Amino acid sequence: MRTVLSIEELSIALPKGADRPHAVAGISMKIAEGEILCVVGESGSGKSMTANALMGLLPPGVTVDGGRAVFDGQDVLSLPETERQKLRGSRIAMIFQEPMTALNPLMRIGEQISEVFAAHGMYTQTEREKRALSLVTEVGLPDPAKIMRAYPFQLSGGQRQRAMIAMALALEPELLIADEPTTALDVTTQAQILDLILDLRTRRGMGVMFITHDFGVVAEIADKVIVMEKGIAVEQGTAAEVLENPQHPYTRRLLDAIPTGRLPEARALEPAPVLEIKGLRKVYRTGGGLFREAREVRAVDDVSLSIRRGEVLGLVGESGSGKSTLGRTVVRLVTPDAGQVLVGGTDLAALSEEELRRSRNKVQMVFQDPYASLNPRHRILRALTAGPVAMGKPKPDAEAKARELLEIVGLGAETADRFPHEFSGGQRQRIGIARALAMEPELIVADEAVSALDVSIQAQVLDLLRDLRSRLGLSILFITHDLRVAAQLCDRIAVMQKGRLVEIGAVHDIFLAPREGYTRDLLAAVPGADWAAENRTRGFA
Amino acid sequence: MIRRFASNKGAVIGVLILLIVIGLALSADLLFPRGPWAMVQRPFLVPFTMDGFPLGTDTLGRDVAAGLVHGARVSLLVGLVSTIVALAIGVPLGAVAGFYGGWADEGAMRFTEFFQTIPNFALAIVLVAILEPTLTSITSAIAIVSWPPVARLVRAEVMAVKRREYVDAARLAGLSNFRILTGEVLPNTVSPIIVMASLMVATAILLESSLSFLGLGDPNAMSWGYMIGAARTVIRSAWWLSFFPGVAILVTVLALNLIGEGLNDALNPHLSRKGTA
Amino acid sequence: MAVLAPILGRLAKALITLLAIAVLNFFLIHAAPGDPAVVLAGEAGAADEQMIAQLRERFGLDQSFHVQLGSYVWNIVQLDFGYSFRQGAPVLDLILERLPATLILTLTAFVISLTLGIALGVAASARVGKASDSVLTTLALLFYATPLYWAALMAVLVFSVELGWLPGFGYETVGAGYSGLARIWDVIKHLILPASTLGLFFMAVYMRMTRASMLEVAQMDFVKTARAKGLSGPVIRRRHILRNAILPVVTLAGLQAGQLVGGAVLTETVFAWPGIGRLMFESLAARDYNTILGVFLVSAAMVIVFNILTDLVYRLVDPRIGARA
Amino acid sequence: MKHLKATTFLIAAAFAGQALAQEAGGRLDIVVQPEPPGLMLGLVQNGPTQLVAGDIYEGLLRYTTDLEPEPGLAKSWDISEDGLTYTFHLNEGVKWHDGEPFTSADVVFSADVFLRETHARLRASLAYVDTITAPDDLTVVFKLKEPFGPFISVFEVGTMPMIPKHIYEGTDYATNEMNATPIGTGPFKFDKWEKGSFIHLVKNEDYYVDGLPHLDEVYYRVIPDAASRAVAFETGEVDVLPGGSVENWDVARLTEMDGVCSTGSGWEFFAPLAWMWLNNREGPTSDVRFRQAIMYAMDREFVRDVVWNGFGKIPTGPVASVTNFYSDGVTQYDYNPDKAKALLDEMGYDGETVRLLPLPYGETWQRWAEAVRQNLSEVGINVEIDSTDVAGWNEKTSQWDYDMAFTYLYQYGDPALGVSRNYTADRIQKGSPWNNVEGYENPELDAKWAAAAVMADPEARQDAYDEIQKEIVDDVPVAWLLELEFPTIYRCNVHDLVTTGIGLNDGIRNAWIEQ
Repeated sequence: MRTVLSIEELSIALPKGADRPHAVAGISMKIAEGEILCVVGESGSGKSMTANALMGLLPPGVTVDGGRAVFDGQDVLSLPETERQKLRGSRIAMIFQEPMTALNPLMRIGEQISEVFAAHGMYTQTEREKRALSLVTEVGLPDPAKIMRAYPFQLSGGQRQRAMIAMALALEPELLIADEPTTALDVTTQAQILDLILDLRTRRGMGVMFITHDFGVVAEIADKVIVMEKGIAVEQGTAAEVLENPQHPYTRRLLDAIPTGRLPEARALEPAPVLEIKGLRKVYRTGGGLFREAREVRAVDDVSLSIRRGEVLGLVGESGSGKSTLGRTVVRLVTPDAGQVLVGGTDLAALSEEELRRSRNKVQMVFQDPYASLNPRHRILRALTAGPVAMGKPKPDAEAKARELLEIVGLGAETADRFPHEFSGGQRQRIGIARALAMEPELIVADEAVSALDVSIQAQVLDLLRDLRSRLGLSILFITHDLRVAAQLCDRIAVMQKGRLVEIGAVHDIFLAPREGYTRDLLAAVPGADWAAENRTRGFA
Repeated sequence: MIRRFASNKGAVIGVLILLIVIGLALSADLLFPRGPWAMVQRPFLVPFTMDGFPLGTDTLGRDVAAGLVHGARVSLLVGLVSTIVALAIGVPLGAVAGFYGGWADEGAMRFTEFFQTIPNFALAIVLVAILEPTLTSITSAIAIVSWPPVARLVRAEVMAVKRREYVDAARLAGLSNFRILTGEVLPNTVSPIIVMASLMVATAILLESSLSFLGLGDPNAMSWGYMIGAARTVIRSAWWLSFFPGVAILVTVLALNLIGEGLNDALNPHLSRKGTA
Repeated sequence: MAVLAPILGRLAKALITLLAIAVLNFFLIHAAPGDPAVVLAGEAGAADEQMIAQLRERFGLDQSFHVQLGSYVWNIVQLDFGYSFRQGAPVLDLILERLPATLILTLTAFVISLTLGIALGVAASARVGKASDSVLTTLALLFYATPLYWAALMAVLVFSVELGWLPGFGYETVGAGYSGLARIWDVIKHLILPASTLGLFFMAVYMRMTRASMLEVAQMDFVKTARAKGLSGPVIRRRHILRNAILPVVTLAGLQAGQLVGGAVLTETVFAWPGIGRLMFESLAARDYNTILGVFLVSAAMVIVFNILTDLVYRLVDPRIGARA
Repeated sequence: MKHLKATTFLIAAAFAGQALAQEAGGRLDIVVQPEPPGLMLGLVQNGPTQLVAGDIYEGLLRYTTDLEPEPGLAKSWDISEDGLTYTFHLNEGVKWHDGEPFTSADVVFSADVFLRETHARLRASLAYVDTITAPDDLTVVFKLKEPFGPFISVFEVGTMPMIPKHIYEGTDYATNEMNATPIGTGPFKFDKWEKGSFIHLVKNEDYYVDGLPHLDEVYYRVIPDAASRAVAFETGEVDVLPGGSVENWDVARLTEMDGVCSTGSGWEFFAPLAWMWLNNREGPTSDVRFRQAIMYAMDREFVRDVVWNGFGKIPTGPVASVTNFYSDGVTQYDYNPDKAKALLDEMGYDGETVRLLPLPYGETWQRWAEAVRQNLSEVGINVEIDSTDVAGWNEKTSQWDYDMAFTYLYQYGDPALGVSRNYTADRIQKGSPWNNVEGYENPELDAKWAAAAVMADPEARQDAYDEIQKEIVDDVPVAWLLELEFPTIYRCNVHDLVTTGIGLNDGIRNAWIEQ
């Protein structure tokens, strides 16, 4: 097979004052035509930098300071800007992570695709549109003619990503660089996009550099893998080699970290429920005004479930399934339209503002975004004591408790006097958990609590939760879009779709004998599912 | 943040200029104990022609330099106070509107729109004319016409901040709405407000001078605008009378703008002018 | 309907606002010391009770305050702006007589400042960090900080008095009897100085805003996409960045365009431009109640009209608005 | 003192009459400030209106620069020995601008019907009139109740303009739509009024004086900003700047340009005298010593020389030096701060703040107020300037809500017309800024004023007024500041512009341009 791209000893220098001198330090790789090379690494590993360097899209201040990237016999890195511009989009194409923002909001999809031809001065306007249309069809967008005229905001995330791909394919590039193209998508959509890329690869025979942090995805599509840590390629080889017997400890850590779906043993639990949800409904009306009729979205549609003391219930669903709304209703950040939320007998949904404030401590929440969940202007101590103090706990006690909790979540009491910006994402999540615990709640709602974290960090936080569960007998409503994560921690799993509760049952039942079609789809869509399955069997063996 | 500000050359220059102006304003009585109105020399003394009167004298033989220095006080005072008052109206209104939403928002915004629909400058003129030109009336007039943008800004900021998860956290901590608004939300909206305020002071100074120019200045308070207003009829025969105060205004406003932009870069890097965050 | 509906809603609100403004101003202006009768009597150089009484009666000032207010509001509802006894003409006529002048002035200033401002803003952002950029931004800052009336005076001194290139004031050469093109050219010559001094400040505003906005949009992902497509710098700037960056500028400009109409008092005074700003100012001094109120209503209406226009433009440029609603 | 030379030259020209070879034709651009509220001189008599409408309307008589009556619409007149009967003989063939003939009927209608209702100032004089009759089309007879010395001075166009009976009789004068297009007998006809821009008058082709007027058209230009008005003159946009239309500082500069002349003449009839109302009712100003202190504290020469660029004259008392029956046999108040301080100590002034209300007529007056404040504060009087606009000024003065207030008034050639009204107790009436606003009460003087007004014999009147002036000056009911002089600035190729005691107000009929 002919080599499309070979990178030799590429290093990329970061501007002064950065956490390290080089984003990428002397990495080499080869991509042959029709081959998919997965570049795996956690955030900050320099994998995206490598891609941008190839495209000549490095942010200001960041420069290539060594190595070559030979594409079709010439070193693209040393080409003059005009030459590289010719290459871009025509022979090397790229797609990005955020389909939401990667398209110009004010241009029709059709325009944006045919623009590629225009950029390289090819074909007449009508010809361009014809080709754009065929591309839209090829990437499997529904009703192509309509999509051509549509604006980005009228498309779903998956559709936008397909549009992006259509753009990238326009001039049949020999090399496609995909920078985390599926990370922002739901599992089912992700599966479709992955299939699309695989399929195109075989049909077009182009080389693909696929950047991801998810070994599941790697298992799905990779021919070859290169693992990066802090700008250094720690391991590379065929997908099989790397996945089956990783050499480098970092790779191993990553592989262990990714939830393999090895199912925990079912635990015995006392029957007493901490939370009972009965016939819960929440409808969102948008717009509505003098001359406009309101639009309705049934976010939570007649949901009933209960959580036993010490139980962890996983609430799984794709974006828009209403799982978050349900969670926020349980803590009464959202007031339901109908139904009850019984915590230790009291119906939170029915409480008045004042009563609610007094019984806030019953249910606490751990939030998704570690960077938005702590007030940047308050010291950690204040974040942890504000609640208890408001509940009438004397300040000294509250502070003592806070420091103790910080120890428990593994940060150390002395951290209490620091500001949030001094902590990493994972640490912040620990603080978030400590904050929740400080209120001595009966139930904790964890809303995508680990989704924003790198896999290795994710694993640590999950361990912490598992540990707390057993030590403090915590009851947790664990909301996530990631079935594998749910499998790690939960006793039971509830699957939601379009606001309705589709299926609820013990982890084993859900994973091994799902009753509902939708659940099966979800499971099938999990990247690396088959591979994971093998592991599982090995796990039981 | 201080470092980011200090690294901005313009901003530093602005601060220096402003400090000088403030210094002069404060030491006005020491520098010119006889005050700005004393007729100390023959009228229309051309600048740089007589020691002790570097900037010449005006139509009544009053020392222009004295006028400038004493005027700095008034101009700065009007600019500052009117801005503070404007903030005092705009911030609470915007905060309540943005935080509680619903009818509170609807009402507050109608009110704001209402004031934005009346032509600002015209309204200011009418107000001053009605209340009759005194420092108080001028200041309040300026404040009244300049609070709406504040309200809108604060509203937008509050709406953005209140969606942050730490606000939810505060709710779950059982804090009262008021404490959440004042303790969690508002403190995180200050930076854009500070930036806006610094620019508002500048605009207020311009506004005051414009009013004075139209003869709506306080005759008992020497201000730059008042000097220009008084001098515009002799602008042909005595250019310096309107030139120096004009420059004073220009420089001060310039300084404030530079500071404003500096603050903007320093406090809101994400929407920094230089773009590179 | 999709586009019109919200507009209708706004119109409804607008009318209420206008009425409120009428009432507020009525209170304000009647709160001022003195009344038209006193002024007129005063100017006559001699007066006695009889005369003032006559005048008051003629102006309907002998009625109680709420009666006056009531009848005024009622007239407004019927689109009757009342009669200016001082000028001896219906207020509406007076205003319509002056409005064109103001519109010509402000709209020209507006168009000039907007186009130039955006153009320079784009230019500056394209050379960000370079010398030419700092020159442009500094200039903008200077204009921004210069008192408008002061710039106006200077302009008259230089271009009209010293150089004698352009007429220093007025709307046209009085009694020159020009017609057709000659007249238009004459008006344009008179327009240049006031329009440019008035435009200067706003040009600075728009330029700074465009520049900032361009730089901000340039950071966005879709710009990276555009580059990945192999588009050239200028094309990206024009087709992708500018299109998005211009929206906030347009909005602000729209808001200000309305304000300009009522806000040109200074320029109109310095350049003796016979517009409504001056009409307002003079009527205020003369306590010509109906006229002031009339001008206020008209200029407020202008603000509203421009806001709605802006809204429409926005909807045309940005597909998302209409859909979200 | 260039403008003085010009003055003498002009007066000479006025008498030389047709001596210079006048050229017909041409257009004159004159500044009018502020824009007049209306042009119907019978209804509105403020300055700008008189300036413009003085060319459209006419009175029975005109007055020379030393206030001698001369023919106007009346070609001759005689006064009976007892001073009770005034008979006027009108010019033949006078036509209104709409072609209707002007007759004695119009005079009777104007004086007896129209102006009695609308013209406050004239009404005061008409109080002395018993009957007005028209024996024939060209004769009018005024019969007085008692002799009224100044009566011969009331026939000037601004005081008694002739109103067309055929247009106004039986209508509501105020709302008569002809007010918009005034009809008079004057040398110029109203053509067009662009509000905010200009008023255009055109030559009255069949004016009853042959060869007059010389000019084809006159533009009265509205330019709101004083500085712009100066510029307008410099750039040649306008040819004439009437008194007070540019700030004094510009006067000096403009008159030094070549081809530019100026004259202080043309105000003799009005003899505007500026003073400060001193509130005699309350506060420090109610104490005569305080009032005298003010007179001594003020450096009036300084103001005259600096603020008024040397134009004007320091007054000795209530009567302007150009007005009839002036006397300088009075106490002189020279600038003397020490004397002022002494008086203040004597009365025991406690430093109470006094409000000073300037005249809102532009920068000159503002500066003047500031100068006075400075003068007073230097002798220890705390002054605070109370700033407001025209409306506010009228309100405050006519409602007596002030301590000291600037003003200036016309004297109309005779103390009985323009002076006594400010000092007699019967003229203490709220609601007017033109009467005895200061609230000065002095019964003996009141009697003397009244007597002097109705004396037939000029000598006797002179003595009476000498006495009045001597006494009143010691009381300082108001602080007399300056006999104002409003120089008219014009291009030297414009001749015979100012030929009468009311100057431009009726001057344009004789004016001509040397090409």
